[in-house]
Amino acid sequence: MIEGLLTSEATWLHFFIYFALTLLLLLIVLGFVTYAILAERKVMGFMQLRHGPNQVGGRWGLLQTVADVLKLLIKEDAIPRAADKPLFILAPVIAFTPAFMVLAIIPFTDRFQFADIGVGLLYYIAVSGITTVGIVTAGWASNNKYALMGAMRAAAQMISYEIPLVMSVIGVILLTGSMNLNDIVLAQESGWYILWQPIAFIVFFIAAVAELNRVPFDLAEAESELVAGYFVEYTGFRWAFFMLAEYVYMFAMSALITVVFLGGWLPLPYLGFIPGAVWFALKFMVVIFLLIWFRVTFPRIRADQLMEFGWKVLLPVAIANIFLTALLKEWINLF
Amino acid sequence: MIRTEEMLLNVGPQHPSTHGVFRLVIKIDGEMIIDAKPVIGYLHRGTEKIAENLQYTQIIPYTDRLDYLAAMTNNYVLCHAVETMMELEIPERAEYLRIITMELGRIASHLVWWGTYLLDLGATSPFLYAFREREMIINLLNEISGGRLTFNYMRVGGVKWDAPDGWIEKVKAFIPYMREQLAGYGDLVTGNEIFLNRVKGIGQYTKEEAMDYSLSGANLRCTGLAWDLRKNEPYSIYDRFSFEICTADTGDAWGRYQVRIQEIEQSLRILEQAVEQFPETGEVMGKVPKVIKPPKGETFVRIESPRGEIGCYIASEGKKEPYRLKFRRPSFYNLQILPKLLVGQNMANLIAILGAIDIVLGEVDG
Amino acid sequence: MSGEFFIFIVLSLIAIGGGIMMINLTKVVHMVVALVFTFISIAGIYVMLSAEFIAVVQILIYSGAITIMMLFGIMLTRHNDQSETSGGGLRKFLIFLAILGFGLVFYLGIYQLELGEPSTSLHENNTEQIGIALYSKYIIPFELTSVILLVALIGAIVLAKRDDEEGEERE
Amino acid sequence: MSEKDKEQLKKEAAEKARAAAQRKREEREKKKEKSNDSASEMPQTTEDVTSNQDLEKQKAAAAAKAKAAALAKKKAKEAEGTETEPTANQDLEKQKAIAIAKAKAAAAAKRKAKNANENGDSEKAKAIAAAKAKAAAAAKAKGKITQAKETEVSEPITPSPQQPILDRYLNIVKEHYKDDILEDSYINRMSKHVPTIVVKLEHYYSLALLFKQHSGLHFEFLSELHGTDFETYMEIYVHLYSFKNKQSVALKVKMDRENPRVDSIASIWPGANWPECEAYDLLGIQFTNHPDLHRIMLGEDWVGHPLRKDYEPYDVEV
Repeated sequence: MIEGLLTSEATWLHFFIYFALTLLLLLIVLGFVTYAILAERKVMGFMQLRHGPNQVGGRWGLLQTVADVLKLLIKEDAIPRAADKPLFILAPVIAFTPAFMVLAIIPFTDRFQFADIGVGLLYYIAVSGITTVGIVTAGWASNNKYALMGAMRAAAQMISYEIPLVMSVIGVILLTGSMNLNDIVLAQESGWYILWQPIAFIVFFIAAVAELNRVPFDLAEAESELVAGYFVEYTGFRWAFFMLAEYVYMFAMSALITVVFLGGWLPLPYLGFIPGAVWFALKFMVVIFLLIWFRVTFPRIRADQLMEFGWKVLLPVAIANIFLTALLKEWINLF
Repeated sequence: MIRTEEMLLNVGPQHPSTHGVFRLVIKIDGEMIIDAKPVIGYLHRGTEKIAENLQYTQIIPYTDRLDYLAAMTNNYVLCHAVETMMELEIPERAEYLRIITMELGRIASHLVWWGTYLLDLGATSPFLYAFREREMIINLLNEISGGRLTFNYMRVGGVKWDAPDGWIEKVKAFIPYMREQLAGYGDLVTGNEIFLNRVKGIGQYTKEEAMDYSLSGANLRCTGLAWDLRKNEPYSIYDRFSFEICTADTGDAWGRYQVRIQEIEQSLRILEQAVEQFPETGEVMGKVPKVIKPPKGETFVRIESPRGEIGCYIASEGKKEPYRLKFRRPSFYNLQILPKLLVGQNMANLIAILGAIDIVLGEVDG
Repeated sequence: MSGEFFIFIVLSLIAIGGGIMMINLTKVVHMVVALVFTFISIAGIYVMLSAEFIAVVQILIYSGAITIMMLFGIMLTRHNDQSETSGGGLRKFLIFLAILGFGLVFYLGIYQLELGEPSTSLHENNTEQIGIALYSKYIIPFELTSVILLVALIGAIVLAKRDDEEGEERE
Repeated sequence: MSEKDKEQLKKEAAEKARAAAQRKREEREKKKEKSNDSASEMPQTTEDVTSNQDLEKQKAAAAAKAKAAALAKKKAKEAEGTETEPTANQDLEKQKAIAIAKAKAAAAAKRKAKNANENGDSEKAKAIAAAKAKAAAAAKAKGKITQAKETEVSEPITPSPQQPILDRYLNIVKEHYKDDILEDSYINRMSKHVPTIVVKLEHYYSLALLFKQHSGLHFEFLSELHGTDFETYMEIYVHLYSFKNKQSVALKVKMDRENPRVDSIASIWPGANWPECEAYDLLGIQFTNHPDLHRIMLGEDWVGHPLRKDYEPYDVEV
C-alpha cells in the first residue's frame, strides 16, 4: 500500500480513499479505547470488590467513557502562567501522534493492514520512542518539579527498556528471517513463537509493560510519589491527549504481542472455520486482560531497581536468548 | 565537569502520600534527597487549650479527633488518667468492653495502615481489601457506640453503652473470618518480590537510635526490642490475656510491616480470650460522682495505642476542669526521626519510609 | 505533480524549517525539539528513497535516544538557558555572503552531477541487502566500528566513574 | 505582600500585643494595690481608666482585676500546697528517725518561709499588700502543717512500693553532687507511684545527663516532655524510662515565669527536640542550646503563647 501511495498520482480519489480508510481505523481505535477504559475499570472493579461504572449507559456503564470524554472536552483549558506556553501546547501532540502512526503497520488480519513495510517491527519500536520526546517536553514545559521528575523518569525508563525490547525480538527475527510482520505471522503456522521463544516472550512482555508506563512500571506518573508525574499541570483535552495516547499504545502493544508471539490471526488447529479477525480479537483480549491484571496486583517498582532490572537482568537474558536461538536455528538446519 | 542542579521541593501539605496535611521541604539532587525538613501544624486545633475550659466528660469527644483511626484508645487514655487520679473501681464488664473495642480499633487501624501503605507503594487493590474488613469492624463499633469514626464511647468509670444483644457473638464470628483474610493478605503482598524489594533495608535504624528518638510502637519493636505496654506495664485487665509481643530484628520498613501484620494476629488472640471470658451480666458504669473532680495533683499515664505509646498528663486543681491536660501523642514523637532517615534516599523511598512510620496527622498536630 | 514530489516538498520544508528554528530559537529545549522535527523529516526522506531500515534507525537513534539524552542532560545540569546574540552588521553581512557562496557552489556541483541509472530494485528486501553487504564486503570496517564504539563506551564509564570518586573524596 | 511588609506587620502586631500586655500588667498592679487598700477607692480607678480609654478597656480592666484576684488566691493556695508537700518526705524520714525528721521538717519550714519571704520581696516591687497577704497565708499554712503532722501520726500511710527505688535514685544523685541540687523528691501516688524528682534549674541539664549515662539509672528513653504554666512559675515535666532497669522517673524543673529559660536536653535525647519546640511554641519557654528551636505548631508569625494562662488572642474576632 505504501508503494501505491508513493508512486500514484496525487488525485482527489486517492486522497479520499486513504482518508476514508484512516478515518475507519481512527474510529475503530477510538471505539476500542472507549471500551478498553471501561473494561479496565470493570475488571479492576471486579478484582477490587467494587462495581465499576454502572450509571451512565445502563447497567454496564456503557457510555461512561463517552461521558468522561465529553466532560474533558468542555473543561477549562488551563495553562499555568509560568509554563513554557508553545511547548506546553505542542507536547500532547508530539506524544499523541506517534501512537496512531504505529497502528499503520499492524496486520489485524491477512487483508486488513495499512502499510506492509519491510521493517515493520523496528518501525513500531522506533516510532513509539517519539512519544517519549513528547512526555519529556511536557514535563519540562509544565515548569513543575514533579512534572520534571516524571519526565526524567520516563526518559530514563524509555532508553533502558527499548534495548531489551529490541534484543528480545531478534530471536523471532532470526527464526523468521524477516522483520515484516506479515512474514512473522505466516512463519508461525508451525507453532506460535510463544512456544519457540518463551524467554523472548517474557522479556518482551516485561519490557512492553515498561514501555507502556503501566503498573508496575508506572514511575513516570507515580501518583503516590510524583502526584501525577509529567502531566500534573495538564487539564481538559490536553490531558485527555496523554491518556488517549496511553490507551492507544496499550492497544497497539497488545496487537503487536499478538502478532509477534501469539500467531496473529492464525487459528488454533482444527478451528480454522472461525474467521481470523475473531482469533485476533480473542488473543488480543487475553493480552489486554493480562495487562489489567498486572495493574491490579502489583506494587510499583522503584526507579533504581527498574534500571537495574532492565540493564542487569533483561538485557543479558535477551542476549542469551539470541545466542540460544542462533544455536537452535543451526540445529534445525542440520536436519 | 557536569554538576547536577539541586532543587527545593515541597512535598505536601497537599500530596497524596503525606496522609493529611503534612509538609516536607526537601532539597533534592536529581532524585536524591540531600536535606529534609518536616513542617507540621496545619491541623493544630489546640485540643489542650480547649480542654482547659471543659469538664472531663466533655473532653472525651476531642480525644476522638486526635488519632482518628484508633479513637477508642484515645478515649481510654483520658479516662484511664482520670481514673488513676481518683482511684476508681471499674466494673468487670466495662473493662472487657473496653478491651474488645480497643483491640477491634487496633485491628482497624493496622488495616488502614496496611492498605494505605500498599497504596503508597503503588498497589491499589490491597487498600480496598483492607477497607472491606475495616468496614466490618466499623460496623461492629458503630453498633455499640453509635459512631463510625469518632466513637465518644468511654466514660470515666466505665463505658457509655452496654453491648447490644448478639454483639459479642458477632465479634466472635469476626475473628476466624479475619484470620482467613489475613492469610490472603500474605498471599497477595507479603510474598511479592517487588514489594519486598521496596521495603527491605529501607529506613533502617538501630535499637539505640530508636530509643534515642523516643520512637514507640511498631517503630520501636521492629528493632528487636520487645516493648509493649500492654505486657510490660499492664493496665486495665491486659494481664489476664496471653499474647505475645511482636518484634522484628531488621529495624527497617519490612520489620515494621511484619510487626503490624503480626499484631493483628495477636489482637485477634486477645479478642478471642476476651469474648470467651466476657461476663454474662454486670454493670458497665462504676460508682462515679456526678461531677468528676479529681483531687489536686498530677498524673501521667501511658498506654499502648496502635501507633505507639500514647500518654496523658493531667494537672488538677481539684476542679471540674483540668488545670493542664497534655497528650503524649506517639505520631508526633515517631515523626522526629524522619529527616534523619531521608537523607541520601530517593523520592520513591521517601514515600516508603514516611508510610512505614504510620503517622496520623490529627495526632501529630494535636 | 506526483504525490511523491508533494511529500518530498513537505518533508524538506519541515527539515529546513526545523534547522532554521534550531539556530534562531533562544531556549535550549526549544532548539532540541526543533531538531527532532528535522530528524523525523529526514527519516521521511529516507523512506522516499526506499531506505526503510535507515529511516527507522534514524528515528530510533536520533529522534528517540539522542534527543532524549540531550534533553535529559539539559534538564539535569546547570546551564544558561538563554543564548546570547552576538556580532555586528559587518559580521552578519560576511556570514550572509559565505552562505550565499556555499549555496551557489553546491547548486552548481549537484546540478552537474551524473548519478547514472537509478536502481529499480532498491526497496526489495533492502534490510537483508544491508545485512549481506555488512557481513560480507564490509565486515572489517564493521567490526572495527564496533570495537571503537566499545572503547568509547568503556571510556565514558571510566570518565564518569572517576568524576564520581573525586566527588566523594572532596566530600 | 513582600517579605519586608510582612516582617514589618508582624513586628507591629507583636509591639501592639506587647504594649497591650504591658498596659494590662500595669493596670493589674494598680488594681491590686488599690483593691487591697480599700474598696472605696474603686470608683476613682475606674474613672481614671475611663478618662483615657473606652468601654472595652473597662472590661479588660475588670478582667485583669479578676485575674489578679485569682492570682493572689492561687498564690496563697500555692504556698499552702508547697507547705503540705513535704509530708510525704517526712513520712519516709520518720521510718529512719523521727528526731532527724523533726529537725529536717523545721529546716524545711524555715526554708519555705524564707522562700515565701523572697517571693514577697519580689512582689513588693509590685504590691506590698499582696506580700502581706501571702505572709499571712504562709503563717496559716504553717499552722496547717502542724495539724497535718498530727493527723499523720494518728493514721500512717502505707509506704509506696516504689520508695526504695526513689531512695536509690537519691543516693546516686548524692554520690555525684556535693550540694543539694534537688528542690524536692517524692512519690507521686496519683501517677502510678512514679518517683518524682524536682531539680534546681541550674542543675537540670547535668542531672539529665547523669540520668542517661549512669549505669544504675540508665534512662535511655524519653517518654514525654512538656511544659506547664502554674501562674507563679513555669514547669517542665519529663518522663523518663529505662528499658535496662525497667524503671521510670518523672523529672521536673521549675523556672521563673517572666523569663522562662532552661537548658535543652535535645542533645541527650534527640527525641526531646520536637516536644521542646512545642513547649517553646505554646508556652514561650526558651531552650538554650536547642538545635532548631522554632514555633512548630503555630508558625513564626503567631503572636503570644496560647497555653499560658494569661493568653489573650491577638485577633479577638477570630
